[in-house]
Amino acid sequence: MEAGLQALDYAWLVVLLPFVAAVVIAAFGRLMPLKGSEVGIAAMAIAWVTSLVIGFQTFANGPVDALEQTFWTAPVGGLTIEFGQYVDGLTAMMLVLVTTVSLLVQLYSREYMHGEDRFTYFFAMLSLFTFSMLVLVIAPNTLQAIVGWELVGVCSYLLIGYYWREKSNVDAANKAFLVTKFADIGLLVGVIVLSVGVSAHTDNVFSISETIELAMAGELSSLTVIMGCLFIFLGAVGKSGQMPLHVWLPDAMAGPTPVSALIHAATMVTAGVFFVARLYPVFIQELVVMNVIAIVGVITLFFAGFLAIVQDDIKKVLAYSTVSQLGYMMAALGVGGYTAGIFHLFTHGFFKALLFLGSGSLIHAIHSNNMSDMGGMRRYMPWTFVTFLIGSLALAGFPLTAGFFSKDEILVSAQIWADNGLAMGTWVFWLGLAGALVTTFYMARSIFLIFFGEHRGVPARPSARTVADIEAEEASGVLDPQAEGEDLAQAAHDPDTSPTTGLGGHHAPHESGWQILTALVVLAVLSFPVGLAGGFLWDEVGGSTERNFETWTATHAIEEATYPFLPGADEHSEEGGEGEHAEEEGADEGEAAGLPGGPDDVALAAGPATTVLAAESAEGEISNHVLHGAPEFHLDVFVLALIAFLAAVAGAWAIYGRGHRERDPVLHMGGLTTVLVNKYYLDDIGYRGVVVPIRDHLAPATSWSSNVVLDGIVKGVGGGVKRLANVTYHTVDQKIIDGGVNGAAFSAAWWSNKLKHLQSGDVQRYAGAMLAGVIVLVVVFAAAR
Amino acid sequence: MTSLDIVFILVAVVTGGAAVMTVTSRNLVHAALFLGVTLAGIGATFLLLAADFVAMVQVVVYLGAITVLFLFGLMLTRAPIGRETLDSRNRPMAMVVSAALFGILVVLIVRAFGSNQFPATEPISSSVADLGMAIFSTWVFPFEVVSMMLLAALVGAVLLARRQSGDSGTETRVTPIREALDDSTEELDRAPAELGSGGER
Amino acid sequence: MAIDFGAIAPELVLTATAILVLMVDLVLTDQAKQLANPLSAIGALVALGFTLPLWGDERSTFGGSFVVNDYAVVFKVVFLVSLLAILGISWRYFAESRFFQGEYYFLLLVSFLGMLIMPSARDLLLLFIALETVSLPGFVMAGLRKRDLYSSEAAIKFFLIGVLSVALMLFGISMMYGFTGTTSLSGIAQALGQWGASPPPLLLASLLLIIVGFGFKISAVPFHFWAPDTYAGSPIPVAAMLAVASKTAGFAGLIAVTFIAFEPFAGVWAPALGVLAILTMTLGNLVAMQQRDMVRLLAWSSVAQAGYMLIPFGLAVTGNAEVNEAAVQATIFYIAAYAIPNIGAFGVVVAINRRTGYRSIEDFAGLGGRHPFMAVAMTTFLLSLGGAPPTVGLWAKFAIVQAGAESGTVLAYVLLFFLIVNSVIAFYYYLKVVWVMWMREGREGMAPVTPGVNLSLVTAALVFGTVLLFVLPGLIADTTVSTDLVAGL
Amino acid sequence: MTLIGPLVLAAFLFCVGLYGVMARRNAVLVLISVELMLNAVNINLVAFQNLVWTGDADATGQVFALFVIVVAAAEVGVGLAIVFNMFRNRASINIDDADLMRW
Repeated sequence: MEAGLQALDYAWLVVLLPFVAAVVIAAFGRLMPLKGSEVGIAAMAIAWVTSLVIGFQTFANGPVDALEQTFWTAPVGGLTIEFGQYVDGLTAMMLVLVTTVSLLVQLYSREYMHGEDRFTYFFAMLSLFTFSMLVLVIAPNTLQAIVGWELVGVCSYLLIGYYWREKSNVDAANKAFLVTKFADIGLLVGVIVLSVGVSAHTDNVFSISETIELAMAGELSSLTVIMGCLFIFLGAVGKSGQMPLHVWLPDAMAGPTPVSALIHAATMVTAGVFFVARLYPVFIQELVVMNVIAIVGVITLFFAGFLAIVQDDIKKVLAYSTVSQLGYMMAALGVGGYTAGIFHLFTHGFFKALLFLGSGSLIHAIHSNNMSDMGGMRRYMPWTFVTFLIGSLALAGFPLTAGFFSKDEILVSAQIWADNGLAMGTWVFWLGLAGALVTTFYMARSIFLIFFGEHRGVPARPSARTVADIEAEEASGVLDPQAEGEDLAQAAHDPDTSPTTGLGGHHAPHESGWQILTALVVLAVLSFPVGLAGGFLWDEVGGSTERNFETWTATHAIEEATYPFLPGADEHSEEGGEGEHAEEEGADEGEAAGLPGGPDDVALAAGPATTVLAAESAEGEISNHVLHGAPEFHLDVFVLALIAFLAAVAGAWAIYGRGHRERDPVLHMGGLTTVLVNKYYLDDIGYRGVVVPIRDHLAPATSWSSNVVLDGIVKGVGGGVKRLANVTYHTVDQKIIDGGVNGAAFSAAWWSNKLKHLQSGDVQRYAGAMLAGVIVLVVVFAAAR
Repeated sequence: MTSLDIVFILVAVVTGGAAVMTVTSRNLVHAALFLGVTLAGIGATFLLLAADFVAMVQVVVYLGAITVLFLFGLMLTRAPIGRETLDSRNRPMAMVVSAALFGILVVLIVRAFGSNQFPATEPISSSVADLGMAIFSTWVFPFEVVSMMLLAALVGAVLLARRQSGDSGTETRVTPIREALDDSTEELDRAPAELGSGGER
Repeated sequence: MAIDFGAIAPELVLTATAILVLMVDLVLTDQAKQLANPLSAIGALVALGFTLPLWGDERSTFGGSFVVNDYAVVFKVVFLVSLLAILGISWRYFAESRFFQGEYYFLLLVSFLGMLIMPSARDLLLLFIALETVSLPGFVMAGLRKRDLYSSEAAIKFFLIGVLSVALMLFGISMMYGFTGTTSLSGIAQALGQWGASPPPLLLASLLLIIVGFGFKISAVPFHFWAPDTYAGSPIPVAAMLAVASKTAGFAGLIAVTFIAFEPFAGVWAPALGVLAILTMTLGNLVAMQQRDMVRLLAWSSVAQAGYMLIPFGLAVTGNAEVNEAAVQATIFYIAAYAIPNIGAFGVVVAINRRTGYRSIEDFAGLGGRHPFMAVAMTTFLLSLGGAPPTVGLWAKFAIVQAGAESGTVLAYVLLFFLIVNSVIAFYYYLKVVWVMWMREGREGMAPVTPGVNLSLVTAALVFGTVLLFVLPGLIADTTVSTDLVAGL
Repeated sequence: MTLIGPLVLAAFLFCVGLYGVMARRNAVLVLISVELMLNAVNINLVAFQNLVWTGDADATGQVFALFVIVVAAAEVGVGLAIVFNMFRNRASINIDDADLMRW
């Protein structure tokens, strides 16, 4: 290790501080003047500074060998569990992201949660949540990662269910936990499958670095890699909200807004993407695995965006947007875009935190989540407006914002993948582009609805009526969308019921206080430079050894990894598979730089080495390291992206530019809207397709396993396929799956209710049942042989 | 088929018949007496099998003590008489289950120990001396453990059967189970309000 | 025949303590009767002192029917530690209700005497006697609240199902004796080995019948019916004893019988127990979802836990010592990891229940505010039972999954599938309780929670253990891994 | 003497006892039926030792039978005590009345 990297030794401090803070807050928080929040913020600030130092050192020194340390070991059943730290660029990047967002969220929460009953508890949980995520981030082995992963799940359960008085929130917490827990066990199985494969070669079977080395050396059988990676990916699908296990994510909006920001930006949802990136050299061993990841990712990015269009709840818009963006990240990883994927993870963390905190600021002022209750807010809350706008632009990929660099980098890596004859690349490219258009459209719609036009105030219905209530009514068929739209329209035009200043009997909307605004402004400012980390400025500064996001996060293993399934892999592996076979990330990297660079292409020029390789790829030479290096400037891609952006904004302006319309067109698209918007209609499918058949027809005949979650999901999907014939492609909507999950949970409860009656209370019946069991056992296992 | 077998069949018929009467009789005292007959029949079977000592223990312990104990039990609890009061609603289930088990057992036993492999032989027993040697050498540890178990059973039986309910006669009462967390759960049928005699503290 | 008194020293100490407690109880009056508790605890500690030096030894006495090896010592330590914990949560509970303290502790000690014998017994007769020694005092203890209808109902159900299972087991044993001419486990294994591929069905049937007796003790479906009713009706410390110690004893016996005596026919009992494992965990978890009484919830959850512990049995393969050892180790690890939080959870219930009699889940509402320590403890215990960090429960599940993944048979994957699904279901109700404690506010006017000193100490120690073993699972894994079951033949 | 005779008798008594355990309401009669089951086992044990394993120096079958008798006696004692206690609490020893706890 070079000198100057001593800070890496203290990475454990970053992890430990939030934990200590959580304990201290839990123990003494109530006695403190600021109810414990000062401890959390102070600890997080120290952790943040430490991470910055670590981040800077890793950044400045380029790809370095990871610092791997073990602090204590514990044998379990012949295996060794180690707890320690594993610090490289990827870790450092996550440390910076998590601590930054967490710090700002805590600051923000001081004001947002002011006066809440369990303020102290909330801060303890925030610290614990951050701690859990950091345990995962610095894990040197898969077991420690699982520990962190599970802790994240438990903490999220307690935070999402924070507002426990409403049953829907509790249901949301339950759903989030159960869905991710289901996936978690996939992770557990995957880790064990990999470890069994590794155990043939080394004793340290859970070590991430050794697993990667073995995988790259081709020592692991392809079955091990495929099964292990797919199971681990199942865990990531659950945690990172990929379809079809994303259903928990929109529901998780039930938690307080700062929690949403933390979950969606820095912790929890990023865990899946991070973990796939962490084991990336293993994943790229098999094309099957890559394709599965890419397919899931691209489905998620494309379909989730549509759902955001029809939401009225601003947090749900952002939630579906997160799902969609996570789809981008996964898709990028699936098409070889290592750097692109985690770069998007990084930038998205900042601007999504910004958007959530901004929406929280709005909600704080309006006491409503619904965009239909807002309007004209730019006059009341100028700071919020500006920051929210910046966040939206970043999310939409407006040039020079963070999202612009990262998203285009994804598109370019997809294109390079396609150039190698891998069809997934084409899909990711075009659907990704279409997804960008959708993203821009719904963000523009939100901006117009919230900040432009006249303030509509909280409508005539009782202000206590929450989104959850509306959904409940819709689910029960009380409202249909038409009626809802008219209702809103009427509310907007009826002077008695929509006071423009009265705000449901409250005060006029006002700008939030300094703590909220600080967080917003900091994040808004950050939304620009984090994108620049992607490349070009640093080239100029660093000279020949350019420093950028790629060199930062490229781990030692990534540098050497190759794609065994690409043509040409053979020769290279014969050569030893070393040397110049730098990773695709390099490609995307240079990519990102080159492509979006339209106006900046000079500055975006990549370093000399990458340029050479780029030339190779441009010539169409096929080799397994072909993705390394930047292609020619893709003006076409850039233009396409820009056109998409402008078209979407124009479309949104045309529809919403003059404020809230009586008939929101997205809510009046016939069957399409019916599918997208009418939750009750589609829940109905889930209910009719899953619950009723199981309950009324299938129940007696269905085997035990049919009552559990997996089967419920399968049946839910089955019901969806039927619908597909009738309606349009939109029918592959998460709401069917949602209904399926609910249906499975419902039928488990139903069975549970029936089964308990076996316990009749009559001891002689117990005896009879027991004897019957014995007879069956004897006949089946003894006599039948 | 030896003469011993013929005697055994007679004994077995009596024993089995008495056993059936024991579990079907409508009169409690008759049931207990039929139990006595059954136990005596089993003792006779032991004799036929040349297990003299076991037969003796059987007669002393079961006929002499346990049957009497049961008779006391029946009288002390003043149970009524008649099929309705003695047989539970689970009779059909009991019939089916035990008949099924018997059928299976007989088939399995005949297949496993049919007379082909096991022709009739003269039963050979260990002497009482051998038995004593075996118990106090090979089986001495279980023997000692059983003594502790018997002590515990004795203490426990006295404790439960005697009248007072505790040192001070008070017990914490069982609290009624409170309302459900989720509405899907059915009401617990009986409110146990009337339960638990001891006072609350 | 020389008797190795060193090998049976823990049993002797416990016996002496039991008799001492009984005699002391005659002498003491009223308040002083509480002294039976510390006396028993001292006895347990001394017994522990005699047990630990046996670690690493291979001792065999009484003609090989009583064996002390690492496998047995691990179990004995689990039993004695459980005994100490149960004594801790019993003290106030019985002292305040003032019913039959002396007799209670005597019965408890005798019951544990049977448990200590269980993992050492290598003979069906001794196993049967040990099982009865565990059960009979248990029947009485379940009915100890004599004026309580629930308690007497608990006792009669426990008794009837218990006696019925023992009768079935005895029938199986008698048949097994007929086939093999011996009751020693190794002798049976030898004799069974000669039957080869086509054993008579009656032999296999009697094998399954013997398993029934232990299936009752571990409350595996369909021999579980007594468990929820008995736990709910018994005094709570007794329920803890039944749920942990008695169940562990059942597993000790089951392991000995299956993996030693019936090892040649693993092809029959492994799938049978695998099916029972599936039924047990699924039924236990599904019904647990419906419970409102905390003790009943724990009872059903312990049924489900027995299902998890049965999973490794489904992996056994005749003649494959490696797989079998791994399976046994996974089970032992799980049992040890299960005992700690489960006693703890019952301890917290005792704390809530004491004086007030509260015991429904609803009564735990707002515990986080009323008594944060107990709430933290309960949270830890429930997380551990569910298998989430930072608790040892995670490694326990992990051990099971690992044993399954390494075995790699179709049945193993089916079992793991059910394990996955069931873990999810289980979390539903464990977390419901956690959530009620932290998120709901208690009713007005709930009596304060006032755990006694020793209850608090025991709970704190168990919390500490649950978390410590998460950090250092090697403390028990080291021992379970080095247990060599077969060597003790 | 043929082995099969005592075995079938034992199985018959066992199943009759089983029937009694499940079909009788009166708790004392249930206990009586339990005794029948346990006795049936003894016939098996003794028959096996004296007809098949005649050379068993440890006299396992007979000794086991003696132990079973002892254990059965202890169980009857405890069982009757439990039944008495129940009778005192609810003035009934009908076993199917004891169904306070279910589900």
